[in-house]
Amino acid sequence: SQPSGSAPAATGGATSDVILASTTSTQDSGLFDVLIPAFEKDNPSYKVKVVAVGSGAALTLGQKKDADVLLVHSPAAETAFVAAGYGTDRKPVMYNDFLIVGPATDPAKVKETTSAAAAFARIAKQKATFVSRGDNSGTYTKELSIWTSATVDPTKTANSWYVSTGQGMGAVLGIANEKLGYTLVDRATWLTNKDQNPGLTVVLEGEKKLFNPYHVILVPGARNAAGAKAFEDWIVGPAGQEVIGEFGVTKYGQQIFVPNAGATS
Amino acid sequence: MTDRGETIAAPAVRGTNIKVVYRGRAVVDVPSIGIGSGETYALLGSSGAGKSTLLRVLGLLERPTSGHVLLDGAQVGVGDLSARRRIAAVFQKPYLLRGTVAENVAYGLTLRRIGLAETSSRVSSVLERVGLGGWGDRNALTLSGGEAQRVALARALVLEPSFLLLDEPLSYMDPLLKRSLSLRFAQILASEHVTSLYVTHDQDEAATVADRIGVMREGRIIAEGDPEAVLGLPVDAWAAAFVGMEPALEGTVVSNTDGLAGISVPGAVLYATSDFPEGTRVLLAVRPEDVTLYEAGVDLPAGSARNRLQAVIAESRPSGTSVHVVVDHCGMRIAAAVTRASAKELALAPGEPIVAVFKATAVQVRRRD
Amino acid sequence: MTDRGETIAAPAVRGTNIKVVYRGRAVVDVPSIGIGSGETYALLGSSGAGKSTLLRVLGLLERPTSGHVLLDGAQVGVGDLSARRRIAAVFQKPYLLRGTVAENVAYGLTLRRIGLAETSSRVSSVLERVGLGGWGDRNALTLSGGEAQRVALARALVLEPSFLLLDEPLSYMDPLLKRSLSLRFAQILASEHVTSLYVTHDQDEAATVADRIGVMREGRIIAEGDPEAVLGLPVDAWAAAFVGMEPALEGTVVSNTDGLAGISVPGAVLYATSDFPEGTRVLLAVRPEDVTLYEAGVDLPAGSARNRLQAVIAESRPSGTSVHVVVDHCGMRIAAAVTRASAKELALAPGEPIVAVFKATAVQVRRRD
Amino acid sequence: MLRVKPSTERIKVHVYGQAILDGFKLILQGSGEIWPVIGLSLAVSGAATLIASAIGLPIGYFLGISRFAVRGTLILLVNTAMGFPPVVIGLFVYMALSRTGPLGQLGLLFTPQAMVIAQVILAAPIVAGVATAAIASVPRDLRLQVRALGASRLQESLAVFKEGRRGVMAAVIAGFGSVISEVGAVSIVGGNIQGSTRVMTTAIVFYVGRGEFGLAMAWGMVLLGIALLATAALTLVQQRGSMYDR
Amino acid sequence: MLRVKPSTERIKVHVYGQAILDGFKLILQGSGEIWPVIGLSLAVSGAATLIASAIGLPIGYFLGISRFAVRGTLILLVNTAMGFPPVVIGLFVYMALSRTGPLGQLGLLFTPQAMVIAQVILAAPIVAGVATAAIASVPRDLRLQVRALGASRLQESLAVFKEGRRGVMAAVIAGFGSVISEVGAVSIVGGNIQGSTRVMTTAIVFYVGRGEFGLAMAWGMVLLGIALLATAALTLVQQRGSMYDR
Ligand SMILES: Nc1ncnc2c1ncn2[C@@H]1O[C@H](COP(=O)(O)OP(=O)(O)OP(=O)(O)O)[C@@H](O)[C@H]1O
Ligand SMILES: Nc1ncnc2c1ncn2[C@@H]1O[C@H](COP(=O)(O)OP(=O)(O)OP(=O)(O)O)[C@@H](O)[C@H]1O
Ligand SMILES: [Mg+2]
Ligand SMILES: [Mg+2]
Repeated sequence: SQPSGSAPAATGGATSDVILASTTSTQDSGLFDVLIPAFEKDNPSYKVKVVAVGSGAALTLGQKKDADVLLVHSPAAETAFVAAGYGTDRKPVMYNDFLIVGPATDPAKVKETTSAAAAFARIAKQKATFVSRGDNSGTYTKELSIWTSATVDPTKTANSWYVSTGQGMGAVLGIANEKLGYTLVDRATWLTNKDQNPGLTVVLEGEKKLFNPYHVILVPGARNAAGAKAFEDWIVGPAGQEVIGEFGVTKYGQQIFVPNAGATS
Repeated sequence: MTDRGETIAAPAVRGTNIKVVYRGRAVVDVPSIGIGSGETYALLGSSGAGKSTLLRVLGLLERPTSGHVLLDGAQVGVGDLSARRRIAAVFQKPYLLRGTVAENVAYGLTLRRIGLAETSSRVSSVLERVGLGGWGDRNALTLSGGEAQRVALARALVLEPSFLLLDEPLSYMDPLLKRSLSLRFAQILASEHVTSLYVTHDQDEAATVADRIGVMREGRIIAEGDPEAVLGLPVDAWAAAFVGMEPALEGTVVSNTDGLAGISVPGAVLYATSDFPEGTRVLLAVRPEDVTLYEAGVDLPAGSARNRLQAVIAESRPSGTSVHVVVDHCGMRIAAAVTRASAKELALAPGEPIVAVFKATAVQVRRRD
Repeated sequence: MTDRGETIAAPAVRGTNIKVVYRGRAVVDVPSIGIGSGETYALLGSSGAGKSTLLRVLGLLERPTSGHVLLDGAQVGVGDLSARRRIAAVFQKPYLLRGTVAENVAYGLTLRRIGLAETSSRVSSVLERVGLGGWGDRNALTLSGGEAQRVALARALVLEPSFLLLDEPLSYMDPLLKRSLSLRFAQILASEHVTSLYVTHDQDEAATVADRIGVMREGRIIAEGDPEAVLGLPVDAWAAAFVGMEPALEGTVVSNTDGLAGISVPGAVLYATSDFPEGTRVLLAVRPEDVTLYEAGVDLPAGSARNRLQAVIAESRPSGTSVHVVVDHCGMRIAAAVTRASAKELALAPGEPIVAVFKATAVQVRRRD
Repeated sequence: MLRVKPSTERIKVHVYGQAILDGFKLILQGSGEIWPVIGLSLAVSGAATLIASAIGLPIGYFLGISRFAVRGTLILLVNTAMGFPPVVIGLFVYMALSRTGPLGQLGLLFTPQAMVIAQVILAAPIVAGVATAAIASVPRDLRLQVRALGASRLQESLAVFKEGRRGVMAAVIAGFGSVISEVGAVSIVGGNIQGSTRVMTTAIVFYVGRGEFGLAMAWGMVLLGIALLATAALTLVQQRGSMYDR
Repeated sequence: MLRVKPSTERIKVHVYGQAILDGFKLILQGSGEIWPVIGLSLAVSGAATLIASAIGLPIGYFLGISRFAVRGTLILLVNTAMGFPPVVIGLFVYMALSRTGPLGQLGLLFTPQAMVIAQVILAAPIVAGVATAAIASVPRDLRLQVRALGASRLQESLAVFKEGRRGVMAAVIAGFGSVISEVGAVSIVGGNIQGSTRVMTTAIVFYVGRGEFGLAMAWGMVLLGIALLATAALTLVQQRGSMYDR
């Protein structure tokens, strides 16, 4: 059901803008190219404007109330954000998963491992090149948590094998491809960037630790709170969930995001 | 110093207590200068005397360190656009704007929003006047020195200003142009009642165009008056050298018959047309071109050349197409300009005897205090 | 045209078939010009005649459209640094570089890697010579017109070039400086054996410094020869007007006694010092400054002024400090320069009778073909 | 290192061509977003260049002609501002325009106006800095001459601009060049919102982020082409009448 | 809209100060990465400016003095190149230096050298474009005059550069300003790798990406300070002897 399909904010059929701050990986995957038109078709009084930045920056936009609604994937930062009162109504939307990719030759023999922690430990032990996002992205947060489980602190010692770039996922894949290194990547970005990086191949996937959940969060006191609420309601509702579930199946032959509204976060 | 500027009823342009100081040096220091309405005032002076600086000040182009400029009695300044629009100046180094000759000449008219038709007719007529008829479409930056200077001239003349400032406007001109343009200037300036300040190094030019002449040295106007007086009777030794003469002689009027004064000078009595009564102490001088030299003992004509001095040659040096000879009579020095041809015939060795002849009308006289 | 350039043994500088074409107009078209070693060649000519352009070509500063320049017999071009380093030029408009006066003067020496000590001593001595001793530290861009021109001069002189090009170097100078500098030039150029090309508009200056004079008009050299011949006997009506004379007279030698030739002209016989034998058809002229005018019927002295013509005034006009009078004797026109003072005494109304007197030595004669 | 044979080289170079070609195909098939994006780029950069010139040229004029004592310091400031990082400018503008910032009420964040503001701040010092040098190189004699012919202050400044036209236009061109190609500031304050604040440069970065280098390069070529046309127009003004050069 | 009281305004403005202050604290406490990053920034941008000047100034000289027919076209190209988007330059250099690119064997990608290469390509047209205008505004009379005093071609060009010093230095300053503040190209070819290719601008973008705006602005201030010092040095050269202005 879309209870707030006709928002009070929209007067006399005019549209009002809803600023959605999201992560670059979501935008780069192309999901918004189908998701937003679908939302706007169902809610003609709103126009969604996507500002795609790193998860950290997206949260900051929310904190400064420059965004009305957030769609991010950085669970630990998100809970802190909500706890600090910057966000409300955090709801799961969808998930996909992370993959570990690396050179086809797989010098650290990561393919022989079955867990992400074991894989990272092996990379560290072999001093195989690992390219890190190094930013505040959800991916980086995930990477750090894996290093913690592997009981390795790659940032501490001056490791020449650990390349911290502070760049977007696409760029990081490029660097890994060039430097014949490993990296952690979300499935959506991997699928869209695979062809550009022929030197890389998936060396580990499907482990529970690599689960990558996305949540929608409302910004209290937002400029367009009604529109934000309408968007949240729609994306966790059946219409939004259906679009997410079907996205990418025709193009990549596989589901890229798995809708999971209603799951416990 | 003949300060006739003071006595002119209402000078159209007037500077009072003008002082310009650059780096502690007073480059111009002129207590008073006035140019009468319609008058052409020529400014002569040595290089670096401050002529161009004074011209810029009077043209409202530079604020003097102190002093005021008055135009038709009203005090004006560099910010005074309407006053400035009645003035036009031609500088020493012609600075032409990028563009054609016609664009350059039309520039001032365009500033004044004169219509296109009038502009183009005025431009072509003034170009004609400076001898550049039909040159309108030429690139102004490829002109020769003299051509450029004429364009600069045309650019100011076309504005028909009521006060015209000319800084050595003919310095790059050939003699024919110099002659025809300076005559034309004299005409234009007189007939169109233009008040003008004319800086030049050329005495002939000054004599042709000027109603009054001022001589500048080291920032000061050291002599001022009508052309014949200034060029004929220098105020001091420097001014004498500057106009190519020997310093003035000192004498006393001893007789005066119907305006022909006899003036006693060391060893002789000279005659001059003057109204000074007997007993007046005077300064007198005669221009070298007015002095003729004859061989000693020659049979002189009975003509009107009253003054005949038996003298000896003191020095002689070639000076362009003529020879400058200084003769000495009892310590009294008089310069004569003789042609090269005559010089060849006369014995001009120092010490040789000679007769110097000049007319009473050629002698300039002034009261000495 | 007296083409003495052709006959000089080995001109230090030589241009052959020099043609410069701008936009289809031949601005310079000189089949041959040569300047002998150590000679000073003065170039006179009307504004826009092509003097500066020819100077740039001979100074290896501009490639002519066609033609060659030879320095000491060897063909040289604009790319020839060592040849260029033997030449120095002073342009019409002094272009000073940013910096002090001393930096400007030292510039050419620095280019030649002359040591600091020598540079500074040469710089201060040349500044002294142009009357700017002690001005080394002044900002070159705030100089007056004449000061700037002297710095430009010093900048070239300090290089002690073997070929010196001067384009109206004294145009901004006051008469005192003009006189002293042109004399100094004549000295320096003669004593230091500098070959030089001297462009000027001033006949006196040309006469003072030049060994030879060329007159340019519309790209061509229309007259060339020693100063007295060129300035005393113009080749055509234009050249006559240019040097302030009437066109030359045509006559025939009717007698010759010991170098004193009697030449018959319409209505009279004139005398000239000349070796042309009886029967020679000649052109003759006399400079206005060499002609004296007397009232008709005056008792003339017995002196050496052989030529006495009964004439009438044709025209008279003031020309600077003198008056230019043209007299007519049987359709034969002769110009005379009289002082203003004399002019006042003489009746100069057109048609009035007058006596024109000039010496045989003042008459320039040339064979007419 | 020298194993590579020429033929291989050729193939490698060929990679560019193919990628760009593919990119162009995609643009043309593409969402039809091409014209709005180009239009916005030109509108934003054009407006910013205009405003920056309106601010920078007078500053350049006064710094160029003046001789007062603090002039050196001011020129230093302008020159320094030429090295102002666009990202930092973007941040400042963002913070000013943020709803919690001093100008939050204006609601300009993530709009083309915000991008213009950031680009003006970016370009004005460049225009001013280069123009200062251009104006200072116009001889004082020119100003004296036009004043002597009756030019008012304004007419005098116009004459100076005309005489220094080349340098002044170089200033405008440099300003335009810096904004049309800039991405850091516009992406922060504009947000690179599709159909609203996406310009050519942010589109390029977007495609680079997606790893679609061919598309990025194709957009790069489009940007270059557009910049070429715009600069050609400016250069024409700059070179007009260069037959009259001193 | 007018609800906001002055006091609130002040508080809002205050936000900047606090954020920057916090940022500085963080930088100073921070990983000690500050000096290497500053050093690398200066080294890369300095080297790039030097090389770009070595390329751009001679080009500017020849375009500035020449009168040949294709000159207009060449100036147009240079001016257009001034608007070359850094990101596109970065991409091209990236593809050239990529393992599969024509210069892959050199192994320069993600090294400071690669950043210098990209910045040179970026800055050289800016230097050349501004210098062209500066050189063209030097009157031909100067060249004639120094030649008449015996200057060789080289000495002549030095005199022209000296006379056009202001504009020429403005060109160098504009070039330096464009590279020291540039981020798009250096991040693509350098990779913003910590301890290896991270420079001030990429650090700023990095912190912006993390949402740490205070830290980013603090870095921005550091960059400004550094740029100020470097520009001050260049401006000093530019203004030296300006007492001798025409
Ligand atoms: N800005 C300045 N700073 C210092 N001195 C200056 C400045 N401008 C002019 N002067 C000096 O003032 C003096 C007078 O200069 P001005 O140009 O008025 O001379 P001038 O009489 O026109 O000389 P000239 O006949 O040579 O042109 C000169 O000695 C000149 O060097
Ligand atoms: N680049 C050019 N394009 C077209 N015409 C030119 C160019 N340069 C010079 N001229 C013309 O060539 C002619 C000769 O110029 P030049 O400077 O040699 O004259 P000049 O004899 O030195 O005259 P002046 O005594 O006035 O200085 C002039 O009519 C001038 O306008
Ligand atoms: Mg002067
Ligand atoms: Mg000339």
